[in-house]
Amino acid sequence: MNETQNKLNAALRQAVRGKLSRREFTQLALASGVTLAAANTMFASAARAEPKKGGVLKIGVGHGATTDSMDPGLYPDQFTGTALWGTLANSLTEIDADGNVIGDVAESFEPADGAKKWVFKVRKGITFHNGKPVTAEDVVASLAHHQAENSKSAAKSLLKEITSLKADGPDTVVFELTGGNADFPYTVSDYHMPIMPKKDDGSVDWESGIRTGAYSLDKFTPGVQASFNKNPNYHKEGKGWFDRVEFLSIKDVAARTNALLSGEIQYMDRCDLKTLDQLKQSPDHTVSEITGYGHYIYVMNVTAKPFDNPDVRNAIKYSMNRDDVLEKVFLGHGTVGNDNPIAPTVKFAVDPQPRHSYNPDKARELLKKAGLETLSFDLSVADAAFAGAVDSAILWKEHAKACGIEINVIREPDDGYWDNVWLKKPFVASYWSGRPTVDWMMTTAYAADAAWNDTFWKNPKFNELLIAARSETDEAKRAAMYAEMQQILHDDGGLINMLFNSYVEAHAKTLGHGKIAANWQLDGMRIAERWWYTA
Amino acid sequence: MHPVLKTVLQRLGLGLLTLFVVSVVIFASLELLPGGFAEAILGQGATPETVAAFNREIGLDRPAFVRYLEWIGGVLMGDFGYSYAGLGGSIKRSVSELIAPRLYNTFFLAAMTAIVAVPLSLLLGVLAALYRNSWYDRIVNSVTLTTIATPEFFIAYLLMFFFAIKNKWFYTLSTVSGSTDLWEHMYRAALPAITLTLVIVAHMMRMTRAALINLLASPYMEMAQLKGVPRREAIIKHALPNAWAPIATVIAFNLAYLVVGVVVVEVVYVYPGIGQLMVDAVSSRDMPVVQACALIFAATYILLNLSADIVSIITNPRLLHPK
Amino acid sequence: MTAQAPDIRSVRARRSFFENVKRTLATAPISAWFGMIVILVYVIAAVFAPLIAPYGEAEVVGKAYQPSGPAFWLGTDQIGRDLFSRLIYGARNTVGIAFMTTMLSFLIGGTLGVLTALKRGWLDQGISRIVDAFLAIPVLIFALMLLAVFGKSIWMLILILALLDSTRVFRLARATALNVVVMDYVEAAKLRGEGMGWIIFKEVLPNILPPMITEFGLRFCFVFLTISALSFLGVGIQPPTADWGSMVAESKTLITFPVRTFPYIPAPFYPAIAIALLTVAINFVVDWFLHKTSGLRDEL
Amino acid sequence: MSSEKKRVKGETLLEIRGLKIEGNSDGVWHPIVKGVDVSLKRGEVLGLIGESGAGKSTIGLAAMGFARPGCRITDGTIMFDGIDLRKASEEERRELWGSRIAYVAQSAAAAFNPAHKLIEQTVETAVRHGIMDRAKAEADSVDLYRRLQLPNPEKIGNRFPHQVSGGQLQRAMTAMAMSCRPDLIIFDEPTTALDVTTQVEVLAAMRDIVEQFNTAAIYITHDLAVVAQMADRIMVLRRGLEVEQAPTREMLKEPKEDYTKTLWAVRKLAKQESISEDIALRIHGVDASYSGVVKVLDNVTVQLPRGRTVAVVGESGSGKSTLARAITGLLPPSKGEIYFNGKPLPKALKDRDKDTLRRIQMIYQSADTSLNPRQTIRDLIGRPIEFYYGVGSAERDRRVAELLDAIELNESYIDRLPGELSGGQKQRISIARALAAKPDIIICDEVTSALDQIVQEEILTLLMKLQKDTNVSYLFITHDIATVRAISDEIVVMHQGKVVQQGPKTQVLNPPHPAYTELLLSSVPEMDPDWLTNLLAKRSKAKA
Repeated sequence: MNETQNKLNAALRQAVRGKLSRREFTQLALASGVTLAAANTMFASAARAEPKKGGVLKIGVGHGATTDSMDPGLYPDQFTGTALWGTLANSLTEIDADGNVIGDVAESFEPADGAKKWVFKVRKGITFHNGKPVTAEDVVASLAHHQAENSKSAAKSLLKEITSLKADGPDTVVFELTGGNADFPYTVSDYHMPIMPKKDDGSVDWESGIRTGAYSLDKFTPGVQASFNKNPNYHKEGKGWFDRVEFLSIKDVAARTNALLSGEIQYMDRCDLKTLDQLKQSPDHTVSEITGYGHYIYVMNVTAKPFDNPDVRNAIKYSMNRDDVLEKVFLGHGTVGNDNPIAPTVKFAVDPQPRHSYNPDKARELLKKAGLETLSFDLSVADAAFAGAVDSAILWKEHAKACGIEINVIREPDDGYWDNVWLKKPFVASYWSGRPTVDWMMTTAYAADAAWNDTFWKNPKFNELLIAARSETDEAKRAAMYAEMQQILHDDGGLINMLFNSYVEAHAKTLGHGKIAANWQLDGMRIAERWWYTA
Repeated sequence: MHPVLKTVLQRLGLGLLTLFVVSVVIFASLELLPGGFAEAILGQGATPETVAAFNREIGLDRPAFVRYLEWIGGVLMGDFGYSYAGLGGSIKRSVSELIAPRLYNTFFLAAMTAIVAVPLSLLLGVLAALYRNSWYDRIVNSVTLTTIATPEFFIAYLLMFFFAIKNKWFYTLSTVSGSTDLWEHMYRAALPAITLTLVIVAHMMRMTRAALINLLASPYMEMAQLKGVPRREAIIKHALPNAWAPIATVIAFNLAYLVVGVVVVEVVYVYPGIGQLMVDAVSSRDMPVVQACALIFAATYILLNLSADIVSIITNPRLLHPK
Repeated sequence: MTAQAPDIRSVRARRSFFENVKRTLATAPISAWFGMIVILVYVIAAVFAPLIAPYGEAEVVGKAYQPSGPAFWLGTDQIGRDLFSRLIYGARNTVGIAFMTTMLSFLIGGTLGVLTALKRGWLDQGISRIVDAFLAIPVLIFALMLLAVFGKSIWMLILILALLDSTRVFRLARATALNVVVMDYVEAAKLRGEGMGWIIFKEVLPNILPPMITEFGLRFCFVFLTISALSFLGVGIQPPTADWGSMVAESKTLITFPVRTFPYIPAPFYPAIAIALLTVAINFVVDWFLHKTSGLRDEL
Repeated sequence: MSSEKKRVKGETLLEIRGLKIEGNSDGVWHPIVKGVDVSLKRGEVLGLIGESGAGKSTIGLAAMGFARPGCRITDGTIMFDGIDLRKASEEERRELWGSRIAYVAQSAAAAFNPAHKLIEQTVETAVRHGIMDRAKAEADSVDLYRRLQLPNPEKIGNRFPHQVSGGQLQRAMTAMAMSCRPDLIIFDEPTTALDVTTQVEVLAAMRDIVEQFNTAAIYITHDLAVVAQMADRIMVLRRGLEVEQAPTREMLKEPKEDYTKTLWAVRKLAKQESISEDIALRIHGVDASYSGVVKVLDNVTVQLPRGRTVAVVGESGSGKSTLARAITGLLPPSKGEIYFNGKPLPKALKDRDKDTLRRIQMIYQSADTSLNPRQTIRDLIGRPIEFYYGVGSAERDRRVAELLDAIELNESYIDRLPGELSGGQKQRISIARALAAKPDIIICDEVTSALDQIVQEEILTLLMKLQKDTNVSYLFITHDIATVRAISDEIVVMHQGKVVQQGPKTQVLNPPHPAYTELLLSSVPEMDPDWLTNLLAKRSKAKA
């Protein structure tokens, strides 16, 4: 269905552009099992969805702090990400709505000798907001910014694998890597790495906010708002429709919802699932729901007792009724996880078997196998990990009882959760916003030497495969390797991937859009350039 | 004005002392807070080296008391230092410029509320004392009680629902910036102001009533009655002048509350006030900002109480004209 | 000789305690009655919560947000726990915690207040200065910090709120005590050579009780309003403990959605009403108490 | 020039018939006034006399058609100059109040609004009722101040109540009452709070002014001698009923009713003085001062023989109470020594051992402030016993019972609170509490001045009886000469912190006197209608 759906969408877009007649479209639609009526309405709404230039888009974002900085290395969340990257800037590459990497500032990119070397070509005629053309020098400076000795950048560890980074002529940048990495283009699509103008002293100018994006910075008040004006000579065709885009930091979800209802903003992220039904009934608003890469997990330290025993680990995996949690805590907004951190929409994702669904008998059996009658342990949670971490844990506690597992839920302070609990306590709630590639995800959190290996899981086979697959350019082989890795992690790993959360966001009906990307919230954080007003 | 002057100076002295204690207390509890600025900013993404880089830059690697002394020294020079955020970059954010607009907003809202709330509560209070146990009294009492009794944010949301969503008379968002003009600002701040008014009027009105009623029993009120002064005039002319002291105190208390206690309302209406700034700063461990906010809050509190004391002096002949 | 007492007095004197209570209650206005009954109900609910509540406190018994019906009188909450049961347990937690907190704060604040009023001098100065400092820091934010420092266990919450609150109690206790310590019977006790303990607890405290009790009522309300505010800001009483404040905060977004089908009342309203009702009730009783002790009559 | 001759009595001004008033104590209504008739002619002064609880003030206020909160007039008529005050509306009454009927309260200090200047409050009524414009009213008040012999009448109006003395305030209040030249003034114990010497002036001033304007007045007091000076006619009240009523002179000559006679009797009580050389307490050249500035005691030397009573007499501010504080150690003397049973007494309270503390006990003026209202009789009397003798509760209760018996109080009172006792009973309790310690010395600070005269007598007799039984010494601080006569063996007269005179009772009370003693003694009102007149005559002669 998903496949045809995409086809249909594509067709629709053509139809709307007039490249496809209404009849042709309808036939296509019927062919793919859609009723005539449905097809007509689809066409009609699509026609209505025809982009119009202009208008002001106001977006309410549930993040933003007074400490937010223009330094891309420090972008903590959606607010800075969407406003200061997705709206204002571009990286070398971009992940499109279907999860493929495509060029952005870079026109093209080529691997060499087993993906150990990558050559990026800077797009012709692309300029900064101040009119200055973008050169390879700027690109190098922008990325070097994160590599610097005393860099505080979150991307620093991402770029570790780069051994040399140099400009080869005005529009060519050459990367040399420690080992082959077929997915390197994905890496440089990260929102921490926008391309910024180089200063004369060789360092990069991140302060001024001069970038290459579809909109130029008007005003940025950390923790309050950021506003942007259209960039008339943007390098992408048919992107950036609005005259002006404003981001408001509205941390209180109720306030955010009210602002949307009262029409003071046209778009909000992170809807309150509790009130979604009411929201859906609002005549002039639409709720969009995308299951992204992000996943809510509980991770155990596999080096600590009793979690050092794989059977115990699996018993615990079987003791959670994920459907019930999804149903009750997340009111069905998300996709049940199967202890595999790779989202279904990611390339090479598989669904390992047997699925870890609620099964008290299996759990007890595994416990017995581990020589245990009952099991009792502390679970440290806080909603700082992910909204609903506490409720889910409490619900899980109930489920686990039936499996002879006594979970002692400890509510930790939100403040400093990531410093004092995560990676410290043996069993904690955690969250990964996900990564666009298997390699990236695994390298970040499950490789033996990963900085954030929050399960402390070191599986030799897994790590070999990881290295091997990285430089493997044969798609089929890679797929196989990745499949095996995911299986190993699923069977042996210390993570309980409860579910992939959906980005539940709401917007005014007057807004139009194409297929919504799944890699980040707010249409891959690039809503400002991808969406438009239909009326 | 001698006794007044004396008290003022005395209180100012004590005030400074208090400020000092406050700064120590705040600094200490900040030091105790789990995690530092770096961890707070980087969150899940914190790695030892980045954290180290941060701390080196901010100077958090030096002992606490050194940092405190430096800070207090700066304050004495009138320099509140720089926010940790943006340090190291070429654009430092000085605490004062960070706070100034927020403080303005907070005071704006406070003033707006006070202008309505204070006279209103006095009026209601006097009337309630006048017509004690009348229906008016009972109704005003119950209503104010209920407003006291309901969580602020609940009231806030209700108002929002009725006046901004059901009938779009006001904005749900009170986001204002330096560029918003006065009227716009007032309009945007209207709902928060109403909420706060509801919250504090209750308190002030009840205290006014109580203060007056306490005096009704005093012999000179009976005397006034026996001199043929009608009750209304008696209360206004004979009771009120003696009730100012307690009333002033409670007003001061509530005004202080308007400045320091409105975080919740700020959050609900997304009003960029200083309360939210401080909460943010606390959660991000931005010490200079927190300290500055705390001092401002403390100072406000002290000054308001001082003025309350002054009022009670100048309205009390015993203190104003000693024998 | 002993017949010297005028009638009124001897009449009163011959009355037994029980009769006194009965007479006092007889003179209570409706508002006070209302207040006392409400409080009584709450207390019963708090004490016998497990017996009254149809379901467990944190027990998940249904689907999320079921409307009220025979199964769930007030419907269910965001993860399908019975609202009615939570409300009842809420009485236990909210009221219990608030009560303990207030008690503690009065113990600390009251004792210190009286002590300083008696001793004066540097002790008075010192404590008063510190108290000033604490008063000058906004409760909410300070509580926020302290809770972050010491963790959010209920006991910490109680302790911290009690400490912050005791500063205000201290103020009042000291002020009222200052009027009592000048009384001859305190001087008499001093002349007798009594120790501080006796003077504080036997001579002074009993005599500043009326204003203190009044204040107790009010502070009690403030305490659980503070708790609910803290819960709103995400600290405060932690799930799954049912507490009205957090119950309102948890489902706050429901407040701003139109109440459609009549019998359905948005979840947050119940706890909010519960809080409001109790506060009003307490204040009614307190007002009456004040009125009695202040010796004012309605005829005035 | 004895008063009633020159007074023109007009037709009846006030006519009260069958007045009944009830008072509310926690929800129950009790009769306070049980049917009283009062009639008053223009220019006539009626004295209402009786003990507390007699309902005299209540009647006085009722004469204005006013009942205090918690009181209600249930029956009877109140006709003022043809107006039925009970039927009259709030407004009508308010029209009368201040303009035609004025009220002078007992404590001027409390009855003046602290927030306004005297002149403001004096002219208020006149201006309100539109009787004269402000300027005129102020001029008039100044005139009244002058007539009432207030010091610099032009200026005093601009002062605040707290800035003038009690006597002056009381006169200012009279001026306020007079401001509209009312037909009737109610004086409610106007001089009770004043020192005798001040009282004389105030009485004189008030009498003159009512005579000058020929105002009718109801003068309420518990002090016969005072009322004798003021009233043409006296009505004796008891428990809300009239006992008897007669022109002043008759009443003084031969009271008919026994109750009235008992009132007279109080004055007869007198102790047979006896001197002793066995000194229990010797205060030697003691100076004392608060916060080291004003000397409140100036080189005071007093001796207290064992088993005897030394009365310390003086007016407020004479330092007599400070003397007590010095002895008890609450205010350590800055100079001089205090010898107790021959040994020097540690100056400060904290330096004294339990036994010393036990041996010196104190009884206060007002039992209301000296008995903890929250403790039962058992605790109040029992505590010293436990504290000093460390006995068990059974033994304690036995002793308490004894003491109750000693103070002629029924054992059944043991579990009552002070609030449930009458003034006299309370004072007995404080005595018992002092005795409980088995002290050598009891300092009595104005112990009887807050009590009715009959009760005073009882207390004094009790004290004397106890002295016989226990041979305790009293240092008896008082301002009331009658009391001094009653119980003292020796007298110490104090004035402005100095001892003016000291010696055996007879010697001090009989001429020749030092000037101040003279003034003090002569100022004590006597049961003679002409006393005041004569005294003033004598004094003016002395001045001339």
